Amino acid sequence: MKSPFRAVFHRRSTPVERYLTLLIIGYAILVTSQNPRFFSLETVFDLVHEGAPTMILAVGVLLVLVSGGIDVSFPVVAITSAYMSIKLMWAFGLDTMAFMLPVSILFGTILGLINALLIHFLRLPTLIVTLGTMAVYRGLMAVLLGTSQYPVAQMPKSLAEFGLLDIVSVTRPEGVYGLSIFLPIVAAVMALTWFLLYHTMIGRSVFAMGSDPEAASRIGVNILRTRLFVYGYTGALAGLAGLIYYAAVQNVDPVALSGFELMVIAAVVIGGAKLTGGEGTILGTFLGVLLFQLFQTTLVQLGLASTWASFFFGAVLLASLAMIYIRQRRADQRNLVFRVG
Amino acid sequence: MQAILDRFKGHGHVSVLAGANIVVLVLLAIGLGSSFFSMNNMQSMMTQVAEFGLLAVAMSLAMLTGGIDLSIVATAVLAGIVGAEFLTGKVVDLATTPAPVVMAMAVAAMLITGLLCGLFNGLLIAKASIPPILATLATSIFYTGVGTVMTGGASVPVKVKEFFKLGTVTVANIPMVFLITVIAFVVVGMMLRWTRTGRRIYLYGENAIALRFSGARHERLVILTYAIVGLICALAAMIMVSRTASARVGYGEAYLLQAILVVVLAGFDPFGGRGRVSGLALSLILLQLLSSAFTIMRFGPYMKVFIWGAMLLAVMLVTRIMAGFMERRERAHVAPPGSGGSPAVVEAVSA
Amino acid sequence: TTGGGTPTGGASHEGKYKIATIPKIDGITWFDDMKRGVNQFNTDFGSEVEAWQIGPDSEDAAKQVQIIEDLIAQNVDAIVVVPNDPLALEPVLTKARQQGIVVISHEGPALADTEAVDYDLEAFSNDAFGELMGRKLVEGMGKDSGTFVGEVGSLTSETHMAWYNAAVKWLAENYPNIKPVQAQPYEDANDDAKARSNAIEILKKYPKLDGMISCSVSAGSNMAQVLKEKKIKTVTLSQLTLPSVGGPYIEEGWIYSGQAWEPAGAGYAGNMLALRILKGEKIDSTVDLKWDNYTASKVDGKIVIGDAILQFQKGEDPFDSWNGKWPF
Amino acid sequence: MSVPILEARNLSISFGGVDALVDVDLTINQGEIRCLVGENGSGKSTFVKIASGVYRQNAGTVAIDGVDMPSGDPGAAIAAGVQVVFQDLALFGGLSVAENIAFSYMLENRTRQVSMTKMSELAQQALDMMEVRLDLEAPVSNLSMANKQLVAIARALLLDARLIFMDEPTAALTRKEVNRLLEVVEGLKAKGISIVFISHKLDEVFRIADTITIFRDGHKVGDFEAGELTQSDLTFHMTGRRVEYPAYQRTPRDTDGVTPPVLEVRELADRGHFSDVSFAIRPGDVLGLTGLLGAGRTEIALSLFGLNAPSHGEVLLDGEPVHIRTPQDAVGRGIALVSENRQVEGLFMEQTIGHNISSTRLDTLVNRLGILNLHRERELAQSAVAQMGVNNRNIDTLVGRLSGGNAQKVVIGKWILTDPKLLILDSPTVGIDVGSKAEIYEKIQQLADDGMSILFISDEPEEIAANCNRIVVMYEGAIVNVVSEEERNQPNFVEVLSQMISEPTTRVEVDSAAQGGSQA
Ligand SMILES: Nc1ncnc2c1ncn2[C@@H]1O[C@H](COP(=O)(O)OP(=O)(O)OP(=O)(O)O)[C@@H](O)[C@H]1O
Ligand SMILES: Nc1ncnc2c1ncn2[C@@H]1O[C@H](COP(=O)(O)OP(=O)(O)OP(=O)(O)O)[C@@H](O)[C@H]1O
Ligand SMILES: [Mg+2]
Ligand SMILES: [Mg+2]
Repeated sequence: MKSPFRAVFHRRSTPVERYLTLLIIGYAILVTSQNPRFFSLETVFDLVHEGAPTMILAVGVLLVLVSGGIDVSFPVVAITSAYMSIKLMWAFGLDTMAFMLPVSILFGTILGLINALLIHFLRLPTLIVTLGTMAVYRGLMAVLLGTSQYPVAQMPKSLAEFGLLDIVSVTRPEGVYGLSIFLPIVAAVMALTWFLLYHTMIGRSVFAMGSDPEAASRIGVNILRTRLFVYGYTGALAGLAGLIYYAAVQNVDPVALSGFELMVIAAVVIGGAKLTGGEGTILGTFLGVLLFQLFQTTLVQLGLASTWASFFFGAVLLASLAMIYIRQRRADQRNLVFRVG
Repeated sequence: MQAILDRFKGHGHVSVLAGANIVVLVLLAIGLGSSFFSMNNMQSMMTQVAEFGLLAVAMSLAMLTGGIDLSIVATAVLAGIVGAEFLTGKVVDLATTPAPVVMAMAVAAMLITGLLCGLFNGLLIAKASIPPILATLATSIFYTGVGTVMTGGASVPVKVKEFFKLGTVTVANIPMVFLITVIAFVVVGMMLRWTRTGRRIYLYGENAIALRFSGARHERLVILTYAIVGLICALAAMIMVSRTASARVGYGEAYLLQAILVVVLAGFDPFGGRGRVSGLALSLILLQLLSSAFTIMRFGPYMKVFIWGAMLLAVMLVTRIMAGFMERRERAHVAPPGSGGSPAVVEAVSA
Repeated sequence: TTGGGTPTGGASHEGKYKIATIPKIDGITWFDDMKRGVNQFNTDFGSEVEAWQIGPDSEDAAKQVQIIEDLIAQNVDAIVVVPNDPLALEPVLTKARQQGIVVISHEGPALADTEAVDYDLEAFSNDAFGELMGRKLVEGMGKDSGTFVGEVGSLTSETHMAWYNAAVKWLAENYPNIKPVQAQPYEDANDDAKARSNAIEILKKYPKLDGMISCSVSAGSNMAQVLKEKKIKTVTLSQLTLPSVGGPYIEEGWIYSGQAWEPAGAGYAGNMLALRILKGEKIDSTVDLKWDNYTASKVDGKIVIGDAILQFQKGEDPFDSWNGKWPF
Repeated sequence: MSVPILEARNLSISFGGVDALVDVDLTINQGEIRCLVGENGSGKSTFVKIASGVYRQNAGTVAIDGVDMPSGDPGAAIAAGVQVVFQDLALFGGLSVAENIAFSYMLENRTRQVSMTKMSELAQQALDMMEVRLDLEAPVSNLSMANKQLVAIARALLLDARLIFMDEPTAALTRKEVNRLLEVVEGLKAKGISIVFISHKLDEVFRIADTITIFRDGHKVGDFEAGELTQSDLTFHMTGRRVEYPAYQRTPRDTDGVTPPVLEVRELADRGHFSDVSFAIRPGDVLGLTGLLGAGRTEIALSLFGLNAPSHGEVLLDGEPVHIRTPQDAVGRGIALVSENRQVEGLFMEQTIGHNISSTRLDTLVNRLGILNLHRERELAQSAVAQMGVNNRNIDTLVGRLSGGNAQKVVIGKWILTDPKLLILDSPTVGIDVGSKAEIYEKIQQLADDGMSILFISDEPEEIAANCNRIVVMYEGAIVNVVSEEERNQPNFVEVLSQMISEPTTRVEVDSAAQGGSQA
């Protein structure tokens, strides 16, 4: 008999997915026991709105990890592209998402493509290359465009309104809770990425390149093109996430999200993506981000100061990593695979 | 010819850095004049380079093994916090305990904390086979978490005045903290060059599998290396605490990426096995010269960020091009057919 | 009373006095406005001083320490600094003073007890600022019983806690039935994302909340934003805010009262104070720092206190006269 | 005559110090089966990789259908109808069998949208061509060597390739599987497809080749019609001399039968790798361990070296039962392993010869403080280099610059320095020139004569026959044949041994080479 999971996803669930699901359920029960109001539709709605930018960024990170790389420049790409699109919007006086969204995505794509080209031709660890581009993008933008912040009153009207757009809303005595427009966007991003990764040749090439770049290139996978796709697509997602982030927090801050890169990578890694490439699932990524988001936002409900967030998140990350890699280590020992590092 | 090329491969980067230093010094002498070379400014630069230099050398050790340590700053901060707990009188009564005793306890506490953090990293990497970048990413979040929980995010003030003398005291006009860093560099440099452990670190970085097949305790080596990294971070913590008379989560976060930058700039191979402490020292000096000059020239902070990033990319680009050039040189150099002057007697016959 | 510093400059100084101002971070609205004050000062006193502002790109005390080290080496005459972590700067500032540099801190009253500064400049009395927050909360709630929540940047932020405690004390004395929901205020680390998630969680945890006193800019504006999104009109906000951030919420009625001080003024006054000390002028019990509301700053030990509280609410000046053209 | 499908002119390439190909011209015609033969490391695989665009040659051109191909562009070669079954297969372990087979096809056909069903159909179609059944959904990493080989071939078949390179496709296959594969190859030829077939098994070569091209040390020796050559001619051209390796004869010792053997292995087993393995090695023995690729020989070596904990059985050293848990244990007990993969497991390519040699001896080169005695280190390295006859006596040369043979001498040298009781050599002459080979044999035999015990793993019958006084033949993790010293001295033994290896399931009688009952 097929498990319900299998019936929906057409594959077996990974151990990491199972363990994360249990962890999240356990944590939700714990929080609910402290504050029954946690177990509500509002919580879900809030999570959607707050977690949307992180989720989109995480999908991009997943793609990079699957391809066997690591990118730390994406938050800067996100913010830079979004900020740039807003500046341009003012220059042209077109206060509409229909202008900003494509422009931001386009800028993100371009910055991502630059990453890809440098990675390809410098033949250096992706971490080092993106560390360099991160500094260059950030510095260049600040020098060229300035670092003025635009709080809600000064930020583009359409962007501010977009952040508050709901597809449905429920009115409770305590207030109105809306299901943000971000939900279909995030869902679309996840679906599109899933489709690209599993049902197109370029997506399969990403897996192939991640699991063995040498073999992939020998059978004719165009490594440069695959890299351009990976980093370009990740950049596009970053451009999208940047605008959504501004819309969500209702504040345009050109130095926001600095230091966020390692957190997002951590969330994706918790979800079972391997640094060695070729492995990682969208569901796992989703669960990792969900857990991250829960720790960020619900410690208050447990009566714990928010100072515990890093502690818990770090501990879960360690446990996750230990689980994934000790398993791998055992398998390697069994199969007599000797690995570096 | 081949030997010269080989030598250049080993030392080339160091000579390029030395050249860059000289050029920058000359430019600064012309541009900023004697004020830049005043005793005051020299001391200031030495003081500044001290704590960051230690973090950089810690990072370089991790990179020599082909790994990376993203937790250096978190480790230093945690060690600093633990030490500061002593110096603030939380653990021992300052009124009844003589200051030197408190200071000794604090320093010991820092070193032990650093060592434990490093050991834990090493265990995760060696015994759980977690890639260094992920293991130390996780522990950096975790150590920061521990520090935050311990202090509630607050600054822990140092109440033992003698301790922060360390940060300002000079010996023959040279800041004490700088001397500590120089000693650390010399010790690490000698360890890498003259000791079995140092040799093995290079071998491990070059080819961990071959080292394992050579019968070396490769896992113990990794643990040892990261423990040393943790210990050096604890030294940095000591300097940090003495210079700021306090310890706090979030201090020096920017050092992490800077440390990676300076180590790569110094010619350390991110894949491991290559790099020299002398190169690292030159690279640090270069960065400090520029950094101080930028402050004097009143460059905004983002301009600096941009220049650092551009420098990193440029150095990598140049290295890449040089490597390509070398490859072509090698190919042009045609080796004699066969395996060379083998003394074996082979009756070669033509087909 | 006099400050602890011995003026080193005096009339015999050659060339212009070099005064550097170091903000917590470069490039944000608040410190851009402070830069306006510094530049204004540079223009006004251009004949005798060279004043500029230089700051780090993130709120990291380590970076401020480095910049100060460089400035010391460069022999500036005075340093005006808004410390990220006053304690962490104490040694390097002490060193600066030992080399004869005049040091003025802003928003770092703790440093006034040390050898690290000549004076600490405060825009106003923290007690008064906190009391005003409490008073405005009651006014906005329009009743004399209820609950409120507090939020600060961090529990260790000296000024935030001083305001908050003053407000709580004033409320306890005058309106004992208006109570905080918990003894300690929330913390947001001055981070918008954190402040926002706090706001959401607070509303979930205390559905019957009547008011909020926020001492960090992020806390107040994000609460206002969340109230607006959820259309909750029963929570009165009395808080620290900047007109550019909180202005629209005040106009729309989500924030009842905002308080602040003008960063440009603090920058100007800090530089002025440094210049007076450099010129060897004696600092008496009051001092004129040549900017509105600092013309008769009180000197209390090593703390110089202006009278520069800005309070804004709808229907009153200066808020109405700004009319959407927020100065900072 | 029509335009040849492939025409290579003046191809040259070198890696570091090694000239892998020198000025090679080669022409392959439509519908022919061309066999490339040559010793290990003579450049066959390198030729394949250049022709298929994987490597960029230093000089020379490759033309397909008379059109020059861009150098280093595998895509272009594939588009021109060139397919390769690589020696190391180049499969994706994590992906399914179906996807591995269908991948190139979909790339080639510029499929955009991937459907799992379509993929399975394609894969099945390819497997049907070979009449093979495999679980299409299983990840390739779970397959046996032979099955992986089949997947790689199926992948090439699926693309209506016009020229297929097969680089040692039969190395891991049994005679039965080989036969089926050769039928497939002949079927392809019948369809007009050209095949370049690389194999060390000369009987296969003679069976299917139209033309045979011989390589030696990166040079092409010549093209020969299959009919015009005998086996011994072929060997002669490959090696450049009549191979008459002096056969190793062990001198009987007084201690024989008195003291226990240096190494004794009793019923050693390791789940999934080998089972019920027993043998003994006395001082002066060179025990040959042979069999097809994947027979489990390397696993045994790793178990003896502390890198693969056996699940069952006993290992005795000098009669004492021991548990060897780590390589340190092994080295401490006097065991040395010259491992199979020289570049990955044996050498630090970017380090000097000196540092490579001393890597096994660092513990004895330090004082109590852990400080290295650099002078002593140099002396040791120098002596090892001299002893092994490494051509480059400068111990400051980077190992990566040495040729394969000299690099291997460095590896053996670093182990001989530790003065082991038991020396395990896993395929020590793969990829090295004849000269070095002879020298290494000589060294091995001399060491054995001096009383060292040696376990010699190889799949080359000539080499095993010449160097080992006793031989164990394995297949799929079990011992299928044990050859005693007397049996080995029979004439014709090399052929008998080849047969034992390639027909492991058949009992081979040594004297008559007649077939007996088949084994389970
Ligand atoms: N990528 C590489 N880097 C360095 N050296 C290489 C590389 N590829 C091949 N070589 C060297 O080139 C020479 C020829 O190797 P090649 O693999 O072509 O031989 P072969 O004839 O296929 O041998 P075999 O029968 O063992 O497969 C060998 O000395 C080998 O070590
Ligand atoms: N029946 C099998 N099922 C799964 N994997 C197998 C099987 N037989 C062999 N393998 C794997 O195939 C690989 C090749 O085997 P290995 O090289 O270790 O054998 P060997 O006898 O040493 O042969 P050689 O040294 O010639 O390669 C190993 O990783 C082994 O685990
Ligand atoms: Mg080959
Ligand atoms: Mg093997």
